[in-house]
Amino acid sequence: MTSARMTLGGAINAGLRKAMELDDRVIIMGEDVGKLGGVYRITEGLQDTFGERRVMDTPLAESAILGTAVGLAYAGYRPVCEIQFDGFIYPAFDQIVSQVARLHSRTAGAVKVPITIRVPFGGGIGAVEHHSDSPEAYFTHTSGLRVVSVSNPQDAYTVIQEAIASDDPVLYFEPKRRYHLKGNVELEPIKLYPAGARSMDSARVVSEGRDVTIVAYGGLVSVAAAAAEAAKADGVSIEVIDLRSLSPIDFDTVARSVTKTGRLVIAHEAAESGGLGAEIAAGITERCFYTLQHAPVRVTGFDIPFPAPKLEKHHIPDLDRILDGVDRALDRPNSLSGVGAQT
Amino acid sequence: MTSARMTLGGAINAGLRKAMELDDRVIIMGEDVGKLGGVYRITEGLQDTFGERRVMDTPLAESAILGTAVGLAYAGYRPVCEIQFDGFIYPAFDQIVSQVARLHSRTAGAVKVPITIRVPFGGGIGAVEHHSDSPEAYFTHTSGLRVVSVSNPQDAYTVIQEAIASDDPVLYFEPKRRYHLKGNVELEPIKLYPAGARSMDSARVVSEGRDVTIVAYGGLVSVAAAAAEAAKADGVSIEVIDLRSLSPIDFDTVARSVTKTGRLVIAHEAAESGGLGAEIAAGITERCFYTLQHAPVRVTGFDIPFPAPKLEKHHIPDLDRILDGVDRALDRPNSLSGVGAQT
Amino acid sequence: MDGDDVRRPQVTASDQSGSAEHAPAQYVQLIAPSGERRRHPDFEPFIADVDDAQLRSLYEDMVIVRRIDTEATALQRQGELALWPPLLGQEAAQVGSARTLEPRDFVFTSYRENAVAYCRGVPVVDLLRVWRGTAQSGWNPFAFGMATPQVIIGAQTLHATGYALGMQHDGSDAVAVAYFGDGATSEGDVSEALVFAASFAAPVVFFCQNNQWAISEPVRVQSKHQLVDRAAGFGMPGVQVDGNDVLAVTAVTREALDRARRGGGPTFIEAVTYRMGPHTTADDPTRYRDASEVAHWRERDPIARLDAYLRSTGTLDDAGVAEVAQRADVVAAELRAGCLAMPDPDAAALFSHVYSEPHTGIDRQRDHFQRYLAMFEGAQSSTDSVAGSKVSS
Amino acid sequence: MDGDDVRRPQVTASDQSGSAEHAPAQYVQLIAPSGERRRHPDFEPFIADVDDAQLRSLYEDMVIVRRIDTEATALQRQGELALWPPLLGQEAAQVGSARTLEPRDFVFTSYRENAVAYCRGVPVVDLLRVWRGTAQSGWNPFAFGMATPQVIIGAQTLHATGYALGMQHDGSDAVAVAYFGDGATSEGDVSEALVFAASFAAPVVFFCQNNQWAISEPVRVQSKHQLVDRAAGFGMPGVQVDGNDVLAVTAVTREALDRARRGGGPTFIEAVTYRMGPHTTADDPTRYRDASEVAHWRERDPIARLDAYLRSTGTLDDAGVAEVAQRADVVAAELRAGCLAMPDPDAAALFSHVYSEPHTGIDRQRDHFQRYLAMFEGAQSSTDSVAGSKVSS
Ligand SMILES: Cc1ncc(C[n+]2csc(CCOP(=O)(O)OP(=O)(O)O)c2C)c(N)n1
Ligand SMILES: Cc1ncc(C[n+]2csc(CCOP(=O)(O)OP(=O)(O)O)c2C)c(N)n1
Ligand SMILES: [Mg+2]
Ligand SMILES: [Mg+2]
Repeated sequence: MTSARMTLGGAINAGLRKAMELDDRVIIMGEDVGKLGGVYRITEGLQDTFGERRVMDTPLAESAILGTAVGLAYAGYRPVCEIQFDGFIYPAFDQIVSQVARLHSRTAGAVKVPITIRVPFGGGIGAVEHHSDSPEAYFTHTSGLRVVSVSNPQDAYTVIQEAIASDDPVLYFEPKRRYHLKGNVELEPIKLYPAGARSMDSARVVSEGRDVTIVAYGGLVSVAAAAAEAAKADGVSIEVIDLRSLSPIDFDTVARSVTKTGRLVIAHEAAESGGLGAEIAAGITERCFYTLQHAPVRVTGFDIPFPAPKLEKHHIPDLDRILDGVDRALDRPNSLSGVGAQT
Repeated sequence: MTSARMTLGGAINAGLRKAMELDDRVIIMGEDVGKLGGVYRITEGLQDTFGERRVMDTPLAESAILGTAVGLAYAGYRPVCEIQFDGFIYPAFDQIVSQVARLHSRTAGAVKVPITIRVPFGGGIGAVEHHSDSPEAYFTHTSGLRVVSVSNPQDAYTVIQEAIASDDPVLYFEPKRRYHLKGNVELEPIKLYPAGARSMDSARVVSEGRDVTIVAYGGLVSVAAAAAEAAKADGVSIEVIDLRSLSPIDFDTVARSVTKTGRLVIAHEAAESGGLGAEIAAGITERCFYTLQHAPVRVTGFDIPFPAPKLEKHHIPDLDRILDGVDRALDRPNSLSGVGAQT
Repeated sequence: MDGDDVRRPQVTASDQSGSAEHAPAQYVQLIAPSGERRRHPDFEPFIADVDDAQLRSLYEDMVIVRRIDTEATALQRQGELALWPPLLGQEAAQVGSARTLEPRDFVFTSYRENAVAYCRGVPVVDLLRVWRGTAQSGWNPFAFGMATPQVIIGAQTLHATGYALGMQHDGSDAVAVAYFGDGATSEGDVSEALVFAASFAAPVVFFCQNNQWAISEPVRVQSKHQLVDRAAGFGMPGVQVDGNDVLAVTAVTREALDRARRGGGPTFIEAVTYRMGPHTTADDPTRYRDASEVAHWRERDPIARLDAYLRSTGTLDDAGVAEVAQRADVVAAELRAGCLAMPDPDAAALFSHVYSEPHTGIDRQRDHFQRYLAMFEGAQSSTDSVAGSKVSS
Repeated sequence: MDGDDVRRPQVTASDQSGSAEHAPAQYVQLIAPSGERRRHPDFEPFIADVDDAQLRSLYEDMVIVRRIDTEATALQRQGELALWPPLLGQEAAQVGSARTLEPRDFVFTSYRENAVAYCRGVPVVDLLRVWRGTAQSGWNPFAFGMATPQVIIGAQTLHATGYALGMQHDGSDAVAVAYFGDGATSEGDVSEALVFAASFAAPVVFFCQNNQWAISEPVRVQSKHQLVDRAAGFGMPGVQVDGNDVLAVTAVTREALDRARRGGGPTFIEAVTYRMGPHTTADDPTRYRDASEVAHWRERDPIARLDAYLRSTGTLDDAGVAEVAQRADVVAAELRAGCLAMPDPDAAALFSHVYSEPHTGIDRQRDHFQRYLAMFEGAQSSTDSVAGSKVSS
């Protein structure tokens, strides 16, 4: 079993390559994915190896990228569509919500839709408008889709392959500001359902702890891990969970942790209202009502359109905001100390 | 002050007429809204009165309806866009999420976007696919939009005018299966911000109660009210709240009620995961953690694409499912009695 | 004579502008409304093999699909269907095109193409399932090379284009065909489908039935120009055909299929026809269009004209007409019987196919729902008020 | 001679197909790359009043916007801007069109139209705000009759169309102009804008800068056909112009504006030009295109050709060139100084304009955020580990 050190972006590239080698029905399509290898070079070198037919530079139209992917799925292909940036997925929303998500259900299982939609998402890179969105909650509220995100090279490598191999449509959210994050990757063949449990189905306990559980995903996992590290000095033991599967949520893993800690902090960059944190808070409150010592705490982006680059540092939860959330969950002095619960 | 008995659909029509009389910058646009008066006749007679310029039958393209509405807003108009059915709003998603919702923020307030988007929504009418969706949570998670729904003729009449008069973009969700619901409507002029509190900003306590709070909106308000009625016989006193404003949520009103009852049931037709119920449950748990006697209970549509008409009766929460939810909230025998909290 | 009189979309001032010249697309008609045969040098070769027997068979299909349509409309009026979208008037466009297809081709339609489905071999009862409300799809798409009806206007044109790309990758000579309406041409998806198809020279035929109306909106709301003109702008051949002339429709579809099979890429066909009935059974067209317009088109009825032509060649007589009508009645009876016998779906179906692989969220909801249903078993004898009230909701 | 040699999009097999004939659109060029003046009977009247002084003024603007572009690119390289989208090579297309507009007209552009903004009177420092990251808009759209740059490809074409409908409703003769790229023509929104504009005869000009590339994709990925051909299909006049010829661009834009003002509806202009630089400063075009192609277009430089023409008429000489260059340097210095002096936005701005009316959700989050920030005031002296760590994040 070989392993290699690579970046998160490189691991996605390696995973795509592997998937294409193993199954010639896997094709990649999107804007600038071919000759250029994508604006983030995630598909670099793939067109050279697999040709223009399997790595297709498409015209500039996201609805068509997804709509033709649906047709390709009818024809037995497994399209991997790249949406160049989070903010450009909305023109494809209709095809995703009304077609990709429903076709299997509509046809009582006759038509499988093994489409993978790769979406670089989130902020932290100082980009202009529409390049830093976190649209995942639109898709986790859409029945018929699976939604995953990755936070490290190993998962990036494994989960992209699992997503492609899945017969269900999968949104694969890539934390673009972690593309350069390096790590060791075991290059073993993925275990496919039903042969074994897939990484993409389960949350991962990043570090164990006793006092508080932090749930994060994508780009915020490393911030949560840093928070856990920092809190140690303060005598606070934090369990960090990387959700990985955003839909369905692996509530078992989260509930197990909260049963132990009694305190939950959820962190994401997306807006608080209606974000994934709401579902996790509600779902965990349902499951752990009697063990929760404090209401689940959400540390998220504000309910504002993603702000101008010079302001994003305030919007994206950072170490301090997460630690402040931990303090809230622990009923320690915090930014809202003394604020009535109902304001 | 005159009043009249009218249907919910008729009240919207009357409200639109009033808004157009008062402000000639109000224009209606959409598919079949002119000569036909809309497939539900909500705009009936308006083109006759106001002409083809102000009641425009547009080509069949939802993105363009919203996109041109944005341009009209630049030009000082107040467009009222009809989306023919809930399931047809997705082609306009990009224009709504990336333009309508963000333009005011993007331009630091220079460009106002007083667009109203009328959307007949929800099931219960035995319609074919894509005609029974409840997409409201996509929009309540979108910063920059206001989202409202109405459940009775009076609110329909008042809130449509408030929405049109608002300088912010407003999604106005019409419970299509209640279009024929009749009621008395006071035809007094609406109080405009900042002159007075708008109906569209606040939740409405439909009926007071002591034991449980049910929060509903749109088509389920009358079901919740019927549940409250039915529960009386059982000695259970239910407070029913019609949310009206889905974004922002009037948490003060809901929290006040839950502080009293200690129990909360939330009902909606949309899928449970990531639905409005998650936000309400999370938000109320944050505000009322110490008064809640039971985790907020969600009674919602399942996490499935809206099913075939002959199955919708199982999917849409009805009286019995809501009462079962009430029993859960009250820790009385219920369908999940004996089920471990964590399954 | 009256052949030239078939209503074509209006051409407006913008045409006359000097800076945007373009040659009008051709208009193909091979049988005039009177039943008279017309010759068209370009398209004659494509129907050289179509003999009177074949035309009679097309006639028979057209009569049968109209009969299905009438019966389904009646079933809706009688409360057996929730809704029905009549194709009355569009039989030639649908039968003429669908009958030219090979089994290996794949069709993606909107909701009005019941005749296309019939020609693809879909059992007639399956046509009713979605309209009776028992399922979201009436059949397995792969069994007939035809996707089930698409409700989102225009979305299927992209699916057809993608399927065609798949055939191109496979090295197959199968073709994808997208059916859509005049209203659909305004949707961004349809233009994007034309862009992708042209860019990749995909083997797809865009078959637009311009039936003059999109619910209450006449085609001039969508376009002041002829819809077929879109084709050239997107870089593909376009042809306008008398959509009420089954022979002409056959010819232009064959030409387009032929091009696609030979690697020549997509074609855009505008079949000029007319929706003689309401948009659906829920619609009242008298609110927005004149009886005179309907009368005008009734004279251009696709079946009447084929009837006239076949009688003129001695292929059809009163007895033949009666015989076909009887066969159609048999199909109608089968349709009705199948409709009435159609079982309601089981509640368990709610969760069955949302995903193709196990899903913890669905499993949990299914479990909870089953527990909920179980409460009502023996509810009559139960004293529990909640369970007891299930009947009242 | 070399005028005919300007690269136009490729025409492929589908053109030759018999069933989709259409006349090629005209191609307007008034000054050849050599600087030689060409005559075009249709468009000459539109520039009859453009004398050498005016051309010299256009020259000056083109030089200045190029200088702005160079300076902004340098600022980006020096870390003062996060990104910059160069317009190098597109000066004639942008200046020629924008300078024909009236103040009452309204412009909706993409992100590359910095020369358009300059011509609309936008202060040069305002061009940098979004690229420096201090704001999502650099200016108030109503102050200059120009919306701030649109990032979502194609979306602004609908806004322009809607604005034009507003002008039509108002009875104004103001015109809306939409600028967009070759890549944008594939987006559904752009086709829908053409549909709406044609349907309502809206006073809007669609100004497509075909700069041959959409990031790494050559225009042939979007279309095998000439983009200008789209126009006729959607029912509006289309004209293809040498986008590197400022005089020709002026002429065709004036013709289009004139038509729109007179109620004649929309026009589609394809300005054939070339993106000489990278897509943005983050792009490396050597990865996907040949140096020879760039060299080919360098010979068709829009400024060089106007320089040649103006010298040939005696309007410009070395001294004049130096004088203009000096003025451009002054603008560049102003740009740089303004950039470096630009203040960072205040954190309070986060919540200021999400809504225009009070919003309880925003109020609450603003309040919580202020309390959070307040924690860090005097953090240095605090022993609280949370507050104390703010610096480290
Ligand atoms: C995206 C979308 N928008 C709106 C509708 C509502 N709708 C159903 S049919 C129809 C008109 C379609 O007209 P056309 O394309 O000409 O087809 P026809 O009904 O004439 O066959 C409309 C607007 C829809 N189904 N999908
Ligand atoms: C909806 C959308 N999809 C994708 C992108 C990413 N993107 C930015 S610029 C660009 C290419 C645009 O090409 P073109 O329209 O020719 O304009 P140019 O950059 O050449 O001026 C792409 C794909 C985007 N901004 N918006
Ligand atoms: Mg039609
Ligand atoms: Mg370009």
